[in-house]
Amino acid sequence: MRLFSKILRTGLVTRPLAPRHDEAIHLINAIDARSRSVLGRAVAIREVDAGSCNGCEIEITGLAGPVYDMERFGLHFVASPRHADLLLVTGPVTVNMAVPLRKTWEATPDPKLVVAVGDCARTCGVFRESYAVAGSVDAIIPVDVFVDGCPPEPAEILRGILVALDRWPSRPRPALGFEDAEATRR
Amino acid sequence: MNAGGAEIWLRILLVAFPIGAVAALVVRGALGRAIVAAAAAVGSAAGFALAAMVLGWGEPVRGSFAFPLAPLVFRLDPLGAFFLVVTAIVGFAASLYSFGYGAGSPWRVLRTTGVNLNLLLLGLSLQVMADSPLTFLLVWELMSLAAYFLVLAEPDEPGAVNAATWYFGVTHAGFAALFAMFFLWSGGALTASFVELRAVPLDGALRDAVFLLALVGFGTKAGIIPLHIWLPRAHPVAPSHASALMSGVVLKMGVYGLVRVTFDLLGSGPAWWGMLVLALGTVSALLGVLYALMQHDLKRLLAYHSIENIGIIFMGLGAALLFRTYDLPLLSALALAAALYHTLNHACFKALLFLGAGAVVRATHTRNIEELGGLIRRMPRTAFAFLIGSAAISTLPPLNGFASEWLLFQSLLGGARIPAQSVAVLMPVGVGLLALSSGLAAACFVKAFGITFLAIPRSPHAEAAEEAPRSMQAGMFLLVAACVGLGLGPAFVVPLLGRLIARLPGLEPAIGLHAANGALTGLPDGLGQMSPPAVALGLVAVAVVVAVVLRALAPPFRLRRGATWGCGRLLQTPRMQYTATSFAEPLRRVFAQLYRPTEDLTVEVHPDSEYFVRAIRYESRVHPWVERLLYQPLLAMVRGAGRRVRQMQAGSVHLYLAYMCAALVVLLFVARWLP
Amino acid sequence: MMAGGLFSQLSVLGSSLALVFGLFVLWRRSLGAYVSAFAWQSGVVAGVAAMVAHFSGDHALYLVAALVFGIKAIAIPRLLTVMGRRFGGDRESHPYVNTEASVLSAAVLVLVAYSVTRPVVALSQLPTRGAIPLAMGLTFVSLFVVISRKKALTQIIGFLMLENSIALLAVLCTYGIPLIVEIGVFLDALMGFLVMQVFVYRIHETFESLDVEQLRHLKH
Amino acid sequence: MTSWLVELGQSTAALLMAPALVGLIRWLKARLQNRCGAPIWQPYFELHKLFAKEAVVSTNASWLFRAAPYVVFTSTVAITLVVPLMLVPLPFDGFADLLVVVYLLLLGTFFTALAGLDPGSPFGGMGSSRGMTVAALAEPTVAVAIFALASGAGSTNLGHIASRLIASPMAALTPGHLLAFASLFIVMLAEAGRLPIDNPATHLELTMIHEAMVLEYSGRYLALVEWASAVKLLIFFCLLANLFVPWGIATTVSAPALVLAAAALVIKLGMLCVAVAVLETRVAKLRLFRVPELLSVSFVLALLAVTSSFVLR
Repeated sequence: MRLFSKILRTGLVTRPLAPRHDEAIHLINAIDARSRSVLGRAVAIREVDAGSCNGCEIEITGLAGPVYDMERFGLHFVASPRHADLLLVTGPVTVNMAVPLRKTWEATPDPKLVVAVGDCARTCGVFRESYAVAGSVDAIIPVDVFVDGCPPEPAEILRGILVALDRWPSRPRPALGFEDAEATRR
Repeated sequence: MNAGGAEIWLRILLVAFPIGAVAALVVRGALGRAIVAAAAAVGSAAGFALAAMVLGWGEPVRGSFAFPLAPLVFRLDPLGAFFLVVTAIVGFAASLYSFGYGAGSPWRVLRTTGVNLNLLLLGLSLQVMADSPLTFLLVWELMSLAAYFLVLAEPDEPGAVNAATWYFGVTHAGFAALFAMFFLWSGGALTASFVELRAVPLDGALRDAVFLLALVGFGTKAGIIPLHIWLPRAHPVAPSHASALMSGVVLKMGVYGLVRVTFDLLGSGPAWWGMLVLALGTVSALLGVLYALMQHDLKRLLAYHSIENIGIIFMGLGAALLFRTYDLPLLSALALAAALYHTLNHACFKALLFLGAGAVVRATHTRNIEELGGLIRRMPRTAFAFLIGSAAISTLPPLNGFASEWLLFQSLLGGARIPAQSVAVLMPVGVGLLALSSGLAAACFVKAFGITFLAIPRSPHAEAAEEAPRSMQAGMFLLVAACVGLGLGPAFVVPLLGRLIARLPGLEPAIGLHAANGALTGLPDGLGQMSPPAVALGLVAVAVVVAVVLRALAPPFRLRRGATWGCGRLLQTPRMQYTATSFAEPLRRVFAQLYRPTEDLTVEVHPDSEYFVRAIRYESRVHPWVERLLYQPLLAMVRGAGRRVRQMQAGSVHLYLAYMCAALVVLLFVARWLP
Repeated sequence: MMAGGLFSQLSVLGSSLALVFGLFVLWRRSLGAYVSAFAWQSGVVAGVAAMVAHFSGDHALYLVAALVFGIKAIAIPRLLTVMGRRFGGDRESHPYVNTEASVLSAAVLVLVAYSVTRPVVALSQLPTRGAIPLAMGLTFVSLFVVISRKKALTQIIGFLMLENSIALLAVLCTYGIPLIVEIGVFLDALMGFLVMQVFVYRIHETFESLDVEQLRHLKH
Repeated sequence: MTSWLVELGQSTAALLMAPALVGLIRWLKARLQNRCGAPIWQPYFELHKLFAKEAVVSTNASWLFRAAPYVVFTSTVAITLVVPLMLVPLPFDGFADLLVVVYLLLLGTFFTALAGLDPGSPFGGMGSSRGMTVAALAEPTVAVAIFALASGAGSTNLGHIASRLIASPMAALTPGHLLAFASLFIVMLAEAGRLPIDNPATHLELTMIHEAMVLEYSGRYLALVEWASAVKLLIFFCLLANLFVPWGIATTVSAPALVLAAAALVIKLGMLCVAVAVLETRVAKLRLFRVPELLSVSFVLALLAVTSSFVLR
């Protein structure tokens, strides 16, 4: 009983994102439109932690929470790459995770996208040249979009997902003011 | 014999089986196998024809033979003919199967199997025709001995001798009970025909004694708990087509005997008869399937399932007895029809499963399902047949297991009409436990089929498996057809059963068990209606519509083969698959109080540090404690008695003469004092 | 007749609910759930008493209903909650009989109750007779709670439910025993409860736990 | 003839409506978590996407793995032909009764479990084992609840049970009926894989039941399996709604009656969705080995339902 009265008192906390991200709000509306046309407005995400410090994971957890609520855009996490459309990879790829990451990518049915989250995923960050690190994510599997930040904010991650959907081969790329992932790839 | 057509079939039956038995002794090689199989098949076919004629006429056929000591009297009435159909279907399939199955077996095994297969079929066919206690008991003994030698056919098989000894002991205990029953009943006149027996007036206590002896005698043959001890031991070690016959038909002779005695000859009894049979049936159904779940020996698993299904049949019989006591003849007929129908269905699918298991064992040389796997690729036809059998025994519509359990449910649901409320209250419990056992059976067969046939082979044996020869496939697919046919055709079978049940005293209204338009509509006193052909048709129609719609509307379908998803694990080996033990683990935990498993865990650690584990050994066993509880004291008693008797064996001739003298005196006294 | 039908249906419904709350105690493990189950059950018993009062016209029963509601549905649960808070959330994690077996035994007990109350039900002409087996079943189930549970507080709940079931039986079988007896029984129950409360304090002080199994150590 | 059309029409409608039910529960749960949530029609987008995607099948898997989704989907959809949705009696009523429905559902579970074992992944095996355990333990409750319904209505056929209750609407409030409803509600949670027995949204393999069995499916196969489980949920909801509270169902084929029936059905399903969503917000998933306890409670409830009002009148 107490639980439900609290729910009622709290009300809806999902908000349009903070004002300083008004480009992100714009983006989110764009995600809605674009993911609908590309993947039928339902994108299943499989998160792969390829060796991250879990900082990015904490931010990713925020995606599903009430504030960012990615479910309203038809994005949701799934338990198996077989069910997924998009791989969300974090961290520098450790030696032990290189093969599993590759296998995950292979297990995902086409069409599929890869979004690498965090600085480590692109540059290996402070773990660079560690004996345990095999390389950045794109050394192992083809990456569509990198999301920078250590860790990136949930809104940034959403932006990355949008760019990825945008990079869908069958669609002409609309001119948006975001950096092209292909160009930033090492 | 009073009808020309029937006589011909009977003669063929009586000639074919002995020819097969003799041929097995004389002719070696493929020709020998062919003759044995052909003789058994011809005999079974003749049996089927004979039974069909009797069922068609609805009138019994009579016959008798001069026999050195006493006349043997035979009479095949529709009830017997129904069981003859059971024998004939399974016998025919098993004979076909035996031709391919025997290839490669040593001559010694082939000889024993061939002789006794034919003798067993002869015994089974005659059993249902026996019309006097003497004939009945003699044929019973023939059947039991043939089955005993079949259990012993491969004596090198581990446990075979032990199993055969158990079988021999228990079946003769049952025989003793039957002998005592007929002796008490007929007052020693064992040659009296069953018709005369029916007229013998019995007072209350004697009737109860006769009933109890019949229950013990036929119960041991049928293998109901707690008289089942021999069954899970004997069935796995026999050659598979013999197991099929034993599980499919020999057990059913216990059912036949009980139906014959309690429904046909003895007449209505007090309520506790039905309660007792119903309770035994429920316990057998539940414990049978629970112990089956814990088995990893494919054939032993099937054997425990036979206990379960016999339990279900006994539930039907018990309910029928109960309804008859409370003067609800239509419900009683419905329950009896369900029991008889399930008898036929169980014979078909259990024989099918045993034949499939035999094909697996023959191809892989192991009965342990933990060593199997992936056979669906190597033995696709066997796998398909086994799948149908599994679905049928798991009571999935529209196969035959469902048809008969549906009838049984219908009759038990009618239990609310029993006027005695303290009895009526128990009916929902029975319904619940019946449903539980069918659900557990489905779980068990997901395990049996899934671990045996699906995924990756777990051993080199399974990797090297090859498809069974054509004759074996023919035997299996015949039974597949029977399972499907019987599942779709209750509207044909039920009126037939109604007609034969209506001949039993007190159940005349059963003639009203009818069906309309292929559906079990308006079963008198039944609560519901359904039509298996319509269900099957509905499924097919929906499947067609789905296929058409998908083809028309769905985008083109692309398929890619990839490695199994194992969370990105580097290596996927057969050892990482779920095993049968782990599959059954949740249920073992749920029913832990019943199983009382013994567990043994040893952890071997590195000598330098206890944190580095070198090996973990976990062992868990489930012993049917019911068996231990009941039979260990009995065995101890028998051994003790044996020891005491041995003391009498001093080896002195004089002592033996003295014993004889004493025995004579005692006998004379007894003769003097008896009227 | 319609009123009679409704009366008997409502009484069966009330007793079924009381029984279901009794089963709750066998199923759940935390004291909070026990207390609320007991409170709801007492509320239902009070409701049944009030309903019987309404249909039979015996207005004394209203008073009984009010007493049941006041004492058992409000006061005692409060006290129990306070006690539970004081002694910490001692969960009934390992009863003598595990949960599935307890629940199924309860089913058996209810069936037994049906067969033992058959003569009473057959004799009775009251519209409430259909509910008598259920109330009797509740008696058995409460006894089973007392027998099979280890924690003192659970046993107290079992005892209180037993008391509830007896009140229910009295109301259903005879439309209530004389008011004075009823009040006496209440006081008795209240006294018993207070005495038990004192014992619970003592047990807790001695063993630092409310596990009644510890009492075995007193022998030595 | 028109009733045949209504029959086929309502089955098609049920088939098409089922994903919305899942969507509605998800939306309600999102609102209870103070989230905006996905729109109710989100499951349709997901199904549409899955049908367009490629399917990856394990190299270990046999034809059974590829056939199972069709078997599961077909058997589940076939059930909608006999479940009373808007109209009783239906022309197909006499062809299948409640027992057939229950065992057709078991047929689906059986093949899902086999498909879980087929690719040889440990998760699939685990899911199959648990799924079959839960299915087997739920079976007695269903049977006894059927006993309660059948002895109350004198038939196991769904249309008959509903018509009987429409004829005497107050009978829906008897204690036996309410207890049977409660027990079947618990079974519905178990069979449809809802909390507290199974979490449909879990990502942790070790806590899965149904999800673990279908972990290997992708593309069209996954779409069929997911759709079938939505239809299964709808079937259970309709059984709960229309066998226990059949108010509003049309008994004659006429437009106003059918519209009323459709509205009543939508309202009843919506209420059940609210109940499930509220429950799923309130409770946590039970440990696997506490599930049998819950199912034994439901069995006892069903038994009480039978004894309290049907056997002893």
